[in-house]
Amino acid sequence: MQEVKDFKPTIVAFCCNWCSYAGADLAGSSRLSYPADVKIIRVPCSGRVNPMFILKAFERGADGVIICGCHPGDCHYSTGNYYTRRRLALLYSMLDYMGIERGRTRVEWVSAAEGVKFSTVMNKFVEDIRALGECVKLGDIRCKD
Amino acid sequence: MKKDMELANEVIRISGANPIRCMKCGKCSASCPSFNEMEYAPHKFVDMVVHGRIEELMESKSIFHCLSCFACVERCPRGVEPAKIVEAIRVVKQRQIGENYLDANDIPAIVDEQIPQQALVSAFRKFKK
Amino acid sequence: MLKIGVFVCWCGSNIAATVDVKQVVEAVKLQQGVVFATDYQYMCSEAGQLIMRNAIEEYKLDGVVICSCSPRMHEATFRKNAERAGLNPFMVEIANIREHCSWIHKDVEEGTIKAIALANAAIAKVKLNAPLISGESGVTKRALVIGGGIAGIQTALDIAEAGFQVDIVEKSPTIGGNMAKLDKTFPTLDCSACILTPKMVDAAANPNIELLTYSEVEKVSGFVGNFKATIRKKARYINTDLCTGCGDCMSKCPSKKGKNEFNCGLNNRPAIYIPFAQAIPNVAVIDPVQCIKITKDKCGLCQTVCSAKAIDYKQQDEIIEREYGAIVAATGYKPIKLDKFDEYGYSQSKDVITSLELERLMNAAGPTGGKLVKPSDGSHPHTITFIQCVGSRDISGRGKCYCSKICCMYTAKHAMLIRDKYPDVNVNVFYIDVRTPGKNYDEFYRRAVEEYNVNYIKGQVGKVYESDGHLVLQASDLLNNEQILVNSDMVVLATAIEADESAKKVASMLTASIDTNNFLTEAHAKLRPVESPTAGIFLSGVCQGPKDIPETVSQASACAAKVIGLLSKAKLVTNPCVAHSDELLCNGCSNCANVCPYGAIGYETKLINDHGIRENRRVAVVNPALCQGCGACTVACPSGAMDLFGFSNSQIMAEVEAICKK
Amino acid sequence: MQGLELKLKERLQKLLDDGTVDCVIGWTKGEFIYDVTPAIFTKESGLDGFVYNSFCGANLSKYLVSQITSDKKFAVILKPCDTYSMNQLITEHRVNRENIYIIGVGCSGHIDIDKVKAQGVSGITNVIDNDNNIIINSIYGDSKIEKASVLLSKCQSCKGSELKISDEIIGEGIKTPTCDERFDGVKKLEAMTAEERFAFWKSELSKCIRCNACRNICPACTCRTCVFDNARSNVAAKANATEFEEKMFHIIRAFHVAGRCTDCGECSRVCPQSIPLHLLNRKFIKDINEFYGDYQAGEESNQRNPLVNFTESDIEATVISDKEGK
Amino acid sequence: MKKLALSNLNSLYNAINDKMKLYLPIENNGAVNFGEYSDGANVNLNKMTIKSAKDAFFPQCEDLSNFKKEGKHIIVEQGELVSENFVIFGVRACDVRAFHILDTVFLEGYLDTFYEARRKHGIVISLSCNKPEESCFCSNFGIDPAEPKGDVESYITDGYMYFNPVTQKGAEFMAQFDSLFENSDDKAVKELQVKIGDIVGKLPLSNLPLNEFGGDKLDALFNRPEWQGLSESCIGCGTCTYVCPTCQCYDVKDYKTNTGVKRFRCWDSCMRKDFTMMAHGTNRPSHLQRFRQRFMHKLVYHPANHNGEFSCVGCGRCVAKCPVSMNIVKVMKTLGGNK
Repeated sequence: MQEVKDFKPTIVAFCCNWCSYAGADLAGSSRLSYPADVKIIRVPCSGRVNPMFILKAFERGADGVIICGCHPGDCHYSTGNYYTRRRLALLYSMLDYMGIERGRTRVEWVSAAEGVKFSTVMNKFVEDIRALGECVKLGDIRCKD
Repeated sequence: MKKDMELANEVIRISGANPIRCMKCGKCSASCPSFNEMEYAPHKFVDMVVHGRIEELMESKSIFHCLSCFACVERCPRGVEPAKIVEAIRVVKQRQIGENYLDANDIPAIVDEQIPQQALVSAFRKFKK
Repeated sequence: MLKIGVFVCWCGSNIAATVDVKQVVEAVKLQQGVVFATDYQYMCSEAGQLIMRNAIEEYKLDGVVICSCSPRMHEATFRKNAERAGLNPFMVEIANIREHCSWIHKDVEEGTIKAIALANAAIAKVKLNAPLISGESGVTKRALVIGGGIAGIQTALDIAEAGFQVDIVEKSPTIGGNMAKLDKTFPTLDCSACILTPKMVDAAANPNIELLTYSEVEKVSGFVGNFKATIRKKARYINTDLCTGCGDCMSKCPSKKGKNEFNCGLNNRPAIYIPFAQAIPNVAVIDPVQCIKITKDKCGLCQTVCSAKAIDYKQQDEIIEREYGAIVAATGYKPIKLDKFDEYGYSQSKDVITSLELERLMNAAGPTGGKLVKPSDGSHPHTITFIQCVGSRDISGRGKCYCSKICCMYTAKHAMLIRDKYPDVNVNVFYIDVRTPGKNYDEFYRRAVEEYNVNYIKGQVGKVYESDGHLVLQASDLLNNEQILVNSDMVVLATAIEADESAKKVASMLTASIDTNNFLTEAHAKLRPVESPTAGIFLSGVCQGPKDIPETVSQASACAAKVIGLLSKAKLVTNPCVAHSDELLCNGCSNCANVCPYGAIGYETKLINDHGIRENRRVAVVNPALCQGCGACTVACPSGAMDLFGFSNSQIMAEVEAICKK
Repeated sequence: MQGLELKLKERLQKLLDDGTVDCVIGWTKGEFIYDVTPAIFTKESGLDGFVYNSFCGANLSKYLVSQITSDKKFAVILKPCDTYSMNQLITEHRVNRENIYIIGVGCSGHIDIDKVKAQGVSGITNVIDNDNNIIINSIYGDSKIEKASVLLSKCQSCKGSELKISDEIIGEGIKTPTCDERFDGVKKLEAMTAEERFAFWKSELSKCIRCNACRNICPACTCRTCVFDNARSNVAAKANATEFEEKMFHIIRAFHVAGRCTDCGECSRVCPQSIPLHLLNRKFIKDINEFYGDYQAGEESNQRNPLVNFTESDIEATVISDKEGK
Repeated sequence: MKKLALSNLNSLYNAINDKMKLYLPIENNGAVNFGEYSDGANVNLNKMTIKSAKDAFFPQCEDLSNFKKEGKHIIVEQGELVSENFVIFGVRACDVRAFHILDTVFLEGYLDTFYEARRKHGIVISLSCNKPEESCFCSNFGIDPAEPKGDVESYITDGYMYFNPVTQKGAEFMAQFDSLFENSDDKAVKELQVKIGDIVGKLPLSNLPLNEFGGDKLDALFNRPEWQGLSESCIGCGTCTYVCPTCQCYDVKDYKTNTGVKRFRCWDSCMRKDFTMMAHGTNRPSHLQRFRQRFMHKLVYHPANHNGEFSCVGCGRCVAKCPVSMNIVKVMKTLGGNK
């Protein structure tokens, strides 16, 4: 149990500029804390997130990757997150099929007004990743040293 | 006071209802067919649960005057579900006086043709909780 | 090798309390390419900005990273500042170490480590930034207002007044909307028609305004300043240029069983009709479903009687394409359907009516000529009971969760008008709360109680049923802790209002967001209440949320001011962070065009020189003026030909790599 | 089969002679009966060496991609399953339909020589296809094998005998009786635990030598430059230096063809290491069918690929992340 | 000559494995490739491996050096050379010959130290081909599958495996495990060799027009129109290159790790579009040029540079594995006018 506590996962969060990044800002200005393991990359739209970015993150040693976007129907670009939803549902299903832990990847819809949700989602995700431990099934061995 | 609230929380837990949502419109009491039989009308009931006045309710005959017709549940614009709260108080009361569960097999013996279906259904709900 | 400068902001103690800024400065100095790093109390202050400008000049910086608050806060500030120092503004990246770091973490060590990681990610990204030049796009000096109610009319009038062209597209045959149906208005009790019709006439007469009634917007493309709308002008079967509005056709039409929409269906109208006497345009329209000539090719009476020869049974829908610089949504509201509220007997008894129906019953131009009678038998009512909050503040799923805002006031108005005109009629009002914020509003309500003796009962009605020729209301009287039975001749339901059914379609056409109640979302609840988050789209009236007339008109004018501000600009600066396609890699497969919400991707056959092999290839070409930079195309593209300036594949991957370094 | 070959040859010769086409994409005979090679025949070269037999399993539609800029007209021989790929290529503008004359051939299944060899037969000199069974002559003696057991995997889950696009049809085909339900393999894996699945793919993909045969034969992989060959893509690699790169290549390849893959089975057929790559593509197909409704890429041209499409009520990705079970 | 009952082979493997690394054909999911031995490995000596034995001395990926960043300083670490003996077991005659071809490339002239170290420490135990396949054509190049050479030759017949040291290195290796072997005459082996000889005579690809190829045939072959048709069949994958025992082209790549850069080399293929890509681009932009390169290299350039020796050993792997059955035999027959 001690190990789980000390384990500091590397978590990459892709947030769309219009909703989720703003939601993260709101979480910040509302002082709603979540673990420092989460580091956010700003993208214009969740539809900008290429599955290769997700795999890249795992290659480099990420233990969890989460993508946040506007709620379906609210996309700033009107349809971007619908494509995200399809792409990532299929990608995640494939990773599961290859025996990679399902919990390591996630999509959440967080609006600009949902600072609380952002913080809740991140706390939960970090908790899940900590429970899963270090990602050993994906990741390039050359990035470990 | 603390004990009162504990009891109130118990009632809320059993009922699964959410009395704090009540906006005091009186729709429940307006819809209630047993209003005139009741010491505490449904809206009053909800308010008393919010304020932890459970023991008074348990002492009142009102809880057994509720027909469980669910008109208030159906009509409440806030989804408070007063009848479920009444029901929960009945359950708490039953448990306190140590009544046993009603076994479905015992029913035929005591069924009276005059007993309304509603009451039977209500009885099952009461004792199976 | 790029020369990067890093500036770490303390933000007073906002950042410095949880992030050791000095340590961040030392850490980033170790990064390849970083030639200068410093910290300062407030980077956004003039003094802070000067530090940045001086460093850009002294160290000949090619890229700048600011570790500070969210880029949503000050990215524009720092970019402008870079430009002042001669650096391309897009060579600036922000590491958000306040909202995403110092404010949410308490441990200084943890916060500092994370701040360094975020700074390193920004450094990794800025190394791959390319100088970008913002383009310019023109502004079409014409606005489109969707909806011809009081909101749309007011917005259009104000825009037209400023000298810009405006088109009002109204789906019904006349402008005027819901307000035209009202009898009197609160809190001054002036006649609705008297104050609205002059505005309608003004709109029709204004040379800058074109009314497209009986029309609907079908498609909108483009972007702020350059929208293109496709509008369907539905066939009226009337030549509007010839029709004089004499009304001869109406009296001759044999098919008279149409529900009169204007009178809320309380009486009938012929198949050919003018919606109401003051309709604008004052021309007839044929209901094609009802007309015998159109449905069965018989009759044709109206054509014979029309001296103006205005009737054309063969008329077709007309499609118009127009360009606009700004679009205003003013789609308004409608009362909710009452089919889930059986307890009030609305569908059982004719004497149970909605408030809007009451407006028509009391209106001199209404079905009864303004005489208040029971709809069931035309007799004079002795008691009228109003029920408030029918479907409002309802989270049970039957109604709407919000307060409809206008009901308390119009019910007071109705009660007063009835008591004024028919002192013998008793008026009861069942209410939950009476809400009267607004200038002279509470005074108005108190007059109903104090001067007109309207009987306000705190409580709700459980059921309404007929008994002995009158209605009985079973209700609670909460103040007396009683359940009461009230006899009444008529019951008036203060029905909740909801966004018009067209709002959802309009919102999705405009890519404007809507909330769960189908009200259009404003860009900022407090600071940008009349703009949609989508640039160039503005909100007027109830489409944004329930409002009364004064509030609607003021919002409509505010909206017009925003539109005028936009249309007055000679040029708009476009976002240079747009997609672009590498012709050597492009397969021409069309995947990107399929996902582009703006139609910004086209295809051309071009002569390509691929390492000495020259051939004509079908390749994707992005129109930078249309592209909004969402990047959906970049992921749809399997070959990686499509990329996005400002958020390129390599930039994002560099950030990923930097973040994952332990 | 020989009758079909003669008919084809005769018809193709006529098409070349009357100028309907300038070239024919067909097969030329090899050193053995089974090593036929796809080839382009021209008017000048004639149809010398043209062959059509039980080993003509390759999907010729891919050969048209490199001819998109050619101004010549091509006749191409397509089996029913190949026509799906042709439709998909037309949809994606990767072939020039106007310059293609499609001869659809009836098909009753093709033989996988590796499966014959796997039954222990070597030194093969000739194979005689007698519909239900095949007779093999080899330098080590003759043998007889049940045909169904050595059909190409794609034939074992045959999509049917209907030609989805063609300009003319020669020969009659029958739907090969399927001995495999299409998604059996995927379901078997799904039923395993995550650890078993992980071990399965680790073991299979460790064989990959990154020869790119799967990619280059694939009629959906038509990128002029693959991301894995593009030094600037950040994922380029010429070899699987690590376990991660093995997975990366195959996941992304399958993802890039997801919604476009017609399930032609060529990837598994050509893999020199016999990695069941079609199980990756079929997983995507199965998920697409389950999540978004049945979809068959190439069923007709100009369909909208489900990955560049959506409905408002699509399932959420969290359903996958939160799935219970193994 | 020594022999060992086949039933005791595992004890030999284990004995070798105790002392040094042992590579031999292992079956994994139906595919037989050379792999590192571990107890319980599924050894299969009957099937031709899919990849050649080349990996033993010239692995598909090999680290060359490591650059580590510490702040703004870079530390360079050289890749490690193999310094311990290892055994490669069950190598067929064709692959053994291929090692000599690789030697001419990596050891003559420019010395490849990584290859040299592996070669020095590697002990090759060859195995005769008892059942050559129809795709085999090694005899064209003077290779006798019944006499596989290497450091130790081995044969499987009569339930025994026979071992015959060829080189000093081989003899020293055998001596280490002497206790496991029994002495034997070479009667059974001779009988086997005759049998193999018979089969080889019957192989269908044993008469290739080699005379039409060689170091002096550049002008005669380079612009032959047949290249067009041949290359059109080829799909440009790297299967032939990667299963080939003699293809020796490699690319040097850098991989950015979290701490620096790892420089490694990996096999390249002349079939790839980016083969010999330079700053100005590639010098073989067309598919025909890339296709031609491979066969010209094997049949013309290599003999021109290395005393007339072809760099094909007739192992038949490309013949068996090409996805579209285009291969060196077809090229030779087409260009050699034998078809």
